[in-house]
Formats: sequence, C-alpha cells, structure tokens
Amino acid sequence: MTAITNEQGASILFDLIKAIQDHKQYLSDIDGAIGDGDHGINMNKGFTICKERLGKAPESLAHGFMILAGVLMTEIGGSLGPLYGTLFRSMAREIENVKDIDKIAFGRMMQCGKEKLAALSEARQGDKTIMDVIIPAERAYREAVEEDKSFAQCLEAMARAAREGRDATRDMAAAYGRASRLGERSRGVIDAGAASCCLILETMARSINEKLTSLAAGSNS
Amino acid sequence: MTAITNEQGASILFDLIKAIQDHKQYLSDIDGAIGDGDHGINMNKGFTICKERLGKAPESLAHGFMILAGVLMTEIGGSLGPLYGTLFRSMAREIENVKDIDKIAFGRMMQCGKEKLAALSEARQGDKTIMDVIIPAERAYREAVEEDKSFAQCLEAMARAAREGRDATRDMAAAYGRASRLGERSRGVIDAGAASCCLILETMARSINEKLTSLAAGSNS
Amino acid sequence: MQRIFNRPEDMVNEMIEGFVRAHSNLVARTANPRVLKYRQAPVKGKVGVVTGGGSGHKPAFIGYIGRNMVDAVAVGEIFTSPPAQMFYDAFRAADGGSGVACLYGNYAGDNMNVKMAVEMAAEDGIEVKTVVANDDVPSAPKERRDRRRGVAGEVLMWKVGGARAAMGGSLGEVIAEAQRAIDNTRSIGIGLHPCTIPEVGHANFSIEAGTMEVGIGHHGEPGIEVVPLETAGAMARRMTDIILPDLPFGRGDEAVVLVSGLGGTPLMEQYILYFEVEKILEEKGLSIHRSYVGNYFSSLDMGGVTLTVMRLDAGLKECIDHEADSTGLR
Amino acid sequence: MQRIFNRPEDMVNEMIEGFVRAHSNLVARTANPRVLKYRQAPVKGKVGVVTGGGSGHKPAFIGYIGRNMVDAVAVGEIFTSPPAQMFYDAFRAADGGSGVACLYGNYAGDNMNVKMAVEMAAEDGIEVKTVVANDDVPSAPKERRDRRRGVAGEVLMWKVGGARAAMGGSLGEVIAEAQRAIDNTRSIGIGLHPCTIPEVGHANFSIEAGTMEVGIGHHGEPGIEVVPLETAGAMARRMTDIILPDLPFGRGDEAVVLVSGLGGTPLMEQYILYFEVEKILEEKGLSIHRSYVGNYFSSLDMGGVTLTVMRLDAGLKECIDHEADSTGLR
Ligand SMILES: Nc1ncnc2c1ncn2[C@@H]1O[C@H](COP(=O)(O)OP(=O)(O)O)[C@@H](O)[C@H]1O
Ligand SMILES: Nc1ncnc2c1ncn2[C@@H]1O[C@H](COP(=O)(O)OP(=O)(O)O)[C@@H](O)[C@H]1O
Ligand SMILES: [Mg+2]
Ligand SMILES: [Mg+2]
Ligand SMILES: [Mg+2]
Ligand SMILES: [Mg+2]
Repeated sequence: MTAITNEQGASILFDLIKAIQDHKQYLSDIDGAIGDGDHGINMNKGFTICKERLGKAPESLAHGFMILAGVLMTEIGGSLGPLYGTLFRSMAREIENVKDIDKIAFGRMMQCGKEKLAALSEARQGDKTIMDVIIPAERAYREAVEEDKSFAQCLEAMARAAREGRDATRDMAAAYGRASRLGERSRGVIDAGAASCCLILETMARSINEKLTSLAAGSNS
Repeated sequence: MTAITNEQGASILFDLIKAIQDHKQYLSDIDGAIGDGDHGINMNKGFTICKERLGKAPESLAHGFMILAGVLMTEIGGSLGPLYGTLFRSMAREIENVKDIDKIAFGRMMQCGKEKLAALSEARQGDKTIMDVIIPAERAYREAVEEDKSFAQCLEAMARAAREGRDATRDMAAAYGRASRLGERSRGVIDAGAASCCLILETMARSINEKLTSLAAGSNS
Repeated sequence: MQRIFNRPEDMVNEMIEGFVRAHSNLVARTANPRVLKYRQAPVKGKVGVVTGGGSGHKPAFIGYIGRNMVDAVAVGEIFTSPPAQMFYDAFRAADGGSGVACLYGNYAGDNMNVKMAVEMAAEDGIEVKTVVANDDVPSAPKERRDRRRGVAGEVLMWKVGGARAAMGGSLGEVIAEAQRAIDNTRSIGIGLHPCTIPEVGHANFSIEAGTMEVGIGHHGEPGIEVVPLETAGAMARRMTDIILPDLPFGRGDEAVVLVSGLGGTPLMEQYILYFEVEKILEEKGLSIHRSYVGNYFSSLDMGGVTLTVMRLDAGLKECIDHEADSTGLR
Repeated sequence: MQRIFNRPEDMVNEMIEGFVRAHSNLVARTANPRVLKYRQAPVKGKVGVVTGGGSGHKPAFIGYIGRNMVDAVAVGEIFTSPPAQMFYDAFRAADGGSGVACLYGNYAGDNMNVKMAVEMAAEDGIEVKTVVANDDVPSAPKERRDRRRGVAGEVLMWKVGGARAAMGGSLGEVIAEAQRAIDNTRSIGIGLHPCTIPEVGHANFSIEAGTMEVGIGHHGEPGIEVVPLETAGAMARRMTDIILPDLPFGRGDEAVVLVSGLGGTPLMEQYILYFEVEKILEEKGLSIHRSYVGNYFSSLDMGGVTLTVMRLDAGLKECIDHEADSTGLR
C-alpha cells in the first residue's frame, strides 16, 4: 500500500505513548548525565496524560496529534512542552484536512513540523538538541521522496537519519538547554531530547510501516 | 607544714588552667557521647580567658578565684558558667579575708562552695552532674578533718572521693543538662561535668600538697 | 563541613556584625557587644521585653527584636546560654522605668543565668519578672510540664508579650499575657537529619536515613521515638496526635499555627506539611485564625520541622493581631 | 532522601494548597489551579505584574505575590517552566485593563512559554510586555549578556516593577523601570552541596566535600570553577571580584545588597557572608542603601548562597523604598 488513512493513523498515538512510557528511565538517565535528569519524567507525564485524554481512540492521526499537542502546551511546560507541543500541533494542522496520508502528505507534515520548531527554538544543527534529529530526519525523508523511493523506504530513511542524528549529538557540546551550561563537559553523552525525538520518529516510521504491510497483506488476500 | 598562705595559693590558678587546657579534648569527647560535645571547648575557653585576665599572677588564691568566677559568670554562659562561676565566687568570698589557708579554712571554703552550688543547681546526688563529685568530695574532706587527719591527708581523701564520685556517674541516668534527654540511654558513660569537677578538685589537692611539701622541705632545710 | 564562616569561634560575633549592619533601621548595638536592642529602646514608660539564649536558632532570637516585639536580646555562643551578665545588660537596655519582662526558654543554663541576672538587676532597682516557655510536649510528661523545653512557641510568646507591652500593659499584665500565651501553646519537632556545630565539626548525633526522630529538641536533644520516615500526611497526624490532646485543644477552639523549618528543610516542604496539618485541625473542628510557615526557630543546619499550635482567647488574639515589625515576624 | 512530602508528583500542588491556606489574607486562587494571584488583583487601571517559573525556589515565585508587588504567578513543576497556558492565565488574572508586565528569568523554557503566551494574550487584546532577567554574571560573558540566567536579582526586579505599577506607571514605564532594575543588577552564586529533585530521588550533580562551585545556577547548572572551600571572607572577595567589575560598580554608587541562601544553608552563615560583603563594598566606596539577607530565592535543599548587588538611581531608589507586602518581602 502507498498510504494509510488519517483514521487508521490514530493508533500511532498509542504506539508513541507506549514507546515513551517504556523508555522513561532511559531518557531520564541520559538527561541526568548532563542535564537535570527529568526528561523521561517530563515526557512520560505528557504522554500519559495524553493517553487518558484520548480515551478509547482519537478520530484520526491529526486529531490525536492535536490532543497530544494540547496536553504538552497546557500541562507540561519546561522546554519540552512548547517544543514538542509546537511540533505536534503544526503537524496536526498540516494534515487536518487530509484523508489519506501518503508519502507526500507525510513529507509536508514533517517539513511543517520542522519549520515551526526551528522558528521557536533558535537552536540549530550542532547545538545538541532535538533539532539534531528532526532536521536530518526530515531532510533524509525529503531526499528519499525526491529519489522516488516508496513510502516505506522513505520512512526507513527518516528513521535511519534520526538515529544517526541522535548518535551524532554524542560528540557535540550543548549550546541550548541545561546541558549547555556544561559547555565542553557536555561532550561524550547523547542528548536526551535528541533521544526522545529519535524514539518518536522511529516509532512513527515503524508504526506506519506495520500498517502499510498489514494493509497490503489484507488487500492481497 | 599545715597551711599555705593565700598569696602562695595564687599559683594554683595556673595549675587549674593547665589541667583544663590539657584535658580539653577529653572533656569534649565524653560530653559528645551523651551531651553536645562542647564541654572541653567551654571549659577551655573560660580558663584560657582567665589566664589572660590574670596576667603575671593574681594577688592570692581568693583573688584568682574571683577573677576566674568573673570570667565564667560574665563570658561563658551555658550551665557551666553559672555553676563553676558560683562555685569559685563563693569559695573566693569565703577565704577573701583569710591570711593562711589551713585545713579548717579550706574546709569552710569547700563547704560554702558546695552549698551555693546546691542552691543554684537543683541537681542532687545521683543526677549525673558535677554535684556527684562536689558533694561526696566535700563530705570526705569534712570527715577527714573530723577524724583529725592532716591537711594533706584531708586533701587526698577529697581527691579520692572526687574520683569515686566521677566514676559513679557512669552507672547513673542523667536527670539534668542535655544528657538528661537521653534518660536511660545516658547510662554507661561518665558525666562530662563530673569529670571536669574531679579534675579541678584533684588538681587543687595536688597543687596544695606540692606546696605543703616544698614549704616543709624549705622549713626543714 | 560545607559551611560559610571564617573561624568557628568567631561565628557568633560575625553574625551579629552582619545582622546589625543589614538591619540598622531596626536594631542597634549596646555597650555589651553581645546584647542587641531595638533602635528605639528603651521606651520610657513601656515595659521592656527581653529574651536571650544560645545562638544557632536564627532568626531566633535577635530576629524578633523590633517594633512592638522584643526590646533587647542576650546572644550566647552556639547552643549555649548567654552568661548572667549579658541578660543583665539586656535588662538594662530594655528598661524604660516600668520593669522588664524576660520571656525565655526552659533550659538549665538559661534558668541559672536569668536567675542570677534578675538578682543583679534587683540590686539596681530594676524589676524583672520572667516567663519560662515550656511548649515542647515530648520533652516531659504532662505532670512534669515544668521540665518541658521551650521551642518555637517562644516566637508566639514574644509576639504576645511584645504586643501587650506596646499597648501599655503593666509588667504584671505583660507577664500574665505571655504566661497565658505559653500555657495555651503546644509544640513538637521531628528531626530528619542532624545538625553540626561548626566548632565541633561533626554531628554529635545521627538520624539514620529512612527514619525520623519524633520529639527531637532544638539542639538535637533526643526525641521520644525513632520511626521509619513517613509521608507528610502521616507526620502531621503523628504530631497533632501528640500535641492536641495535651492541652487539650477541642472543637470550636480558635488557633494560631506555626510550622517552622529547622534550617535544612526547604520552605516548600514546610508548606506541604502545613497543608496536612490544616486538614487535620479542620477535621477536629478547630478554626485557624492565623498561620506562620517558615524558618522561624531553627537549629543550625538540622533537617526537620516543628509544629506549634496556640489556642486563642480574646486577649491573646488582640496581641497576635497587633501590628509588629521585626526581621523575623510582622 | 530525608524530605517531607507525600508523593513526589503531588508536591507542587500540595505546596500551593498549603501556601494559599496559610496566606489567604494576601493571595487567592484563580480558575487555573497553577495560577495564584494577589487577593485584590486585577486592580482596575493598574498595570498587572506577572511572573512565573519552575517550582523549588521558595519563596520565589508565589512568595512575592502581594500589595505593590507581583499580581499573579504561573507555577511550574519543580525546576520546569510553566506551560504557555499558565502564563496566559496569569496574564488574564493580573490584567486590570492597562496591560501586563511579565518579569521573568532567562531560561529557554520560560522564554518559549512566555513567547507563546504573549501571542495568545495578544489575540485577546491583552497587551503584555516582558523583561527577561539576566543578572547571573557567571552564566555567560559580558558580550553575551542576553544568554545570562536570571537569579535572585529577579526579586529586586519584581520589587521595582511592582512599585512602579503601584505608583500608577504606564506599561511602558513599568517595563522601563524593571529593565533598568535588572540592567543595574549583578548576581553570582556559590554552591556548597547539591540539591535533590524529590521525583528524581538523588542529586544529579555533586560538589565534593571540601570544595565549592563558583557560579552555580539555581538548578545546579555548573558554575565556572570548582575550588577548595574558602573562608567567608575569601568567598565574599571572590564573588565581589566577579560581579563588581561587570557593571561596573564604582566609588560613590548607592547599592542594594541581597544575600540569599539556597535552601540548605543556615541564616546565621548568610549574615556572616553579608558582613564580609559589606566590608568589601565599603572599601570600594559603595554606600549601601538597603540590605536583604535570607532565603529569598532558593534551590530546593541546595547548600550555598547567592550575592546580588543593584546600583540605584533616583527612580530605582523610589521603587525599592516603596512600601510593599508579600510573604517573601516587604
Ligand atoms: N532551545 C531548545 N531547542 C531545542 N531543544 C531544546 C532546547 N532547549 C532544550 N532542548 C531539549 O530539551 C531537552 C531537555 O528536556 P527536559 O529535560 O525535559 O527539560 P529541562 O531541560 O527543562 O529539564 C534537551 O536534551 C534538549 O534536547
Ligand atoms: N543543673 C545542673 N546542675 C549541675 N550540673 C549541671 C547541671 N546542668 C548541667 N550540668 C553539668 O554540665 C555539664 C555539661 O556542661 P557543658 O557541656 O559545658 O554545657 P552544655 O550542656 O550547655 O553543653 C554536664 O555534664 C553536667 O555535669
Ligand atoms: Mg531535564
Ligand atoms: Mg555540652
Ligand atoms: Mg553546649
Ligand atoms: Mg527539568
């Protein structure tokens, strides 16, 4: 298959929530190395509240993202709330009126999210933040689309670039967020926000790919 | 010899000061076991200030005691200041107009000190305080006088009773001072105030006895 | 010892220096460097209010010097009663010709030094009467209330005594009001970690991690029980269960509540405890007239809190509500 | 962790409960449980003064709500900026029709959340202008003052902004005054032992015994140097050597001095440091107009202090001297 419907995408939310909940300790631990050790707590809190808010299921991926963004922006605070809140809100806005999410729609969604984030954050690639994941991941996805790869391949390219971006933060000195106060001493550890962002993008890619596969299996049978 | 002059007694002050200075740590350590660990600090402070105040030498034992009492009462505070201040002040008062300190004068001095202390302190024998030293020591001295022992023997009896009184505090439960808050838990350690009081009485006894001996040697030669 | 000082033996003097310089609008020195007074003291015709005690309890005692509060304070060494001479000098600094109310806490040293100072003052024709605070319930059974320590309830006693004196009360009236204040006040402390006297250099008692010491004193005097560390709710329950039946406080009583940190416990946690206490007092039918939360009476860097509850009557209420100004309390 | 709470995740809400109940004469709730306001707010015609930030800094931020001080505060989780929605709700609670001055500290989260909230308010026709405190000298070189953190100097900024608003200043005037306040204020912190976020359960940085961290931030952000623990005198020298040349302060300047404990350091030691600071300022020819010593802006149970010095001009002096009432500061 080449697309999932916006409705089918709704369940991606639960995959994201589970991924964050499962990695709560891991995210706090890496934040603890150079930040204040609460990144997992913050993420888990936002995504867990979102789960309650979603109830059985959101209407669509767009609707789910909007609820998640609302929770992040009104209840989470920190840097995380506005950053991820803005990311999910702008992505939701972009696909709000889209019925089928194909590789083009997904690409527009990613691009919009990345741009809104860049407008808010001031941090650029190399500053050891979530930007070091979102920027290369979005670029890799876009390039894969330009190379006319399949939706699944584009998603895999995005996830791969996200992982590379995350790992690249290990050698960077933080310029934003609490870790930036460590300056040179912040090198040697991956960035917590980069890790959570990578986790989100990877989970999204996997979740959509699973759906594409099962939809294909369904239509084959 | 059977007496020292009040003037000759003046140097007792320096023996007392040295004894306290030498035992500063010891007194704090035993206070630390059941009190707040500052008895040596407090005693040392008072006696060291006194040393400065005395200068070369006081005119007499009475004068020296009065200076010591003044320092304790005006600069030391705590329980210690008023207790030892009162002790030395009342002893000074009692021998103020005495030229020769013989065993009778010394006995009156001890009795007066003990009584004034008892009037201030409320603590009685068995309460694990300095009273457990001063009361039996004064009694032993008085009894030795009644038995017509020599001044030196009376002083030795006093010192012996002081040591016994000090050691007896080991099995007592404190009823006064900070250690009293430990109740039963305060047993097993000797009382810091009892230890310093014993040290003072022992030093006084030894110091006078040395003078009596050297005066005797002097008059013999 | 991760602390701020120069030489441990100079701490009290340097603290006084800092305090007098920072608050010269309110406090003044006297001839005795260890006695501070309200700038306006002595006020002619007003009963002087004096207190004093060992250092290490900031803002107690000097933080309560001020308008309609304490007129003069004798400042002892850390955890050591000031000598008689200092109390005496404080009496003189506070005496405006109508006598002096010395409102202090029940500790052996303070008792002896105040007693001697009162005698010295009497020889000079200064009439001094005393109230000895004994609000700390766990420090002795009810039958031996005379042996209980004075703790944070002293702050309320000073507020009441200071107010009555400011309103023109006679020495007898000030003493009676302050005595009623403390008679209607009960306190209890819980220790979470020990304090260290800088001159000693190490804590001279310990509170094992995961436990708390119920009934601990302001100098680390042992409490009545060491129990596993509890939630704020259970702590509040335990504290109120001990102090409320002691007076006893009852349905309909109007109360003042004071939660004080011991020095090392953040204010945030004190408010959390206060919330739990208020819920319990409401459940018991008490109405809370006024509350204080903060480090009002501390013990160096000790971790923990004290809870103080005072039952009001018309006179006490008038005094508690009387306007006042000191660095520690308004 | 020897601390007082029920569940770590409830601490902020329960602290708010305790605070509102203890100080109902001064503060009130709003529809948003994480936004508190001055009982009288909004005052019609007066510029509203708002701040907000992460919790764990008591008495900051809610302790500065009061008369002629801050009108409304957004209360975040511990060490976490409040979400935009809370800042927005605080703006609404404070707006008396003449606009709102949001005076807050320079942290990435606060910057983003305030920015979003200001946009939300603009859509409602509420004009909000901001001043971003950046008084913490060690957090960035002078050329990058825009990146410096806001620390205890914020307290003086609120005092000044609150006073100017109370005097009837326009939004522009309040903003200009608060901006001048922070432009003339410099701070530095020294850490003596780390703090522990209860939800984390262990300190996430360490300060080795016998050392101190110069320039530490209010959340434990690393300082510029870890050096052997010094005497109070040497600490004061080190701190003033860093902040005085930065403005620079000079002979003849009138100054306000604020020494704040970080939560775990006793008040006594803060006065000892203050004494050392005052001696140095006198030696440099500054005259001290007013001083504050106490836990004005803390960091949970962290040990250490911050030193803040503000240079006065006529306008700032008028504002600092203006009468005010809040639980944290008068
Ligand atoms: N200005 C910024 N732009 C992008 N990401 C940021 C920025 N500031 C912080 N971050 C990200 O936020 C992460 C920390 O999040 P978290 O620990 O939840 O918040 P806090 O730093 O308030 O404790 C960092 O690892 C970093 O990736
Ligand atoms: N009421 C009292 N009567 C007699 N001795 C007392 C009394 N109170 C305390 N002491 C003595 O004082 C000693 C403690 O002195 P010190 O440690 O210097 O003072 P503090 O207890 O104030 O720290 C105790 O060991 C005890 O012997
Ligand atoms: Mg973090
Ligand atoms: Mg002792
Ligand atoms: Mg002592
Ligand atoms: Mg955080």
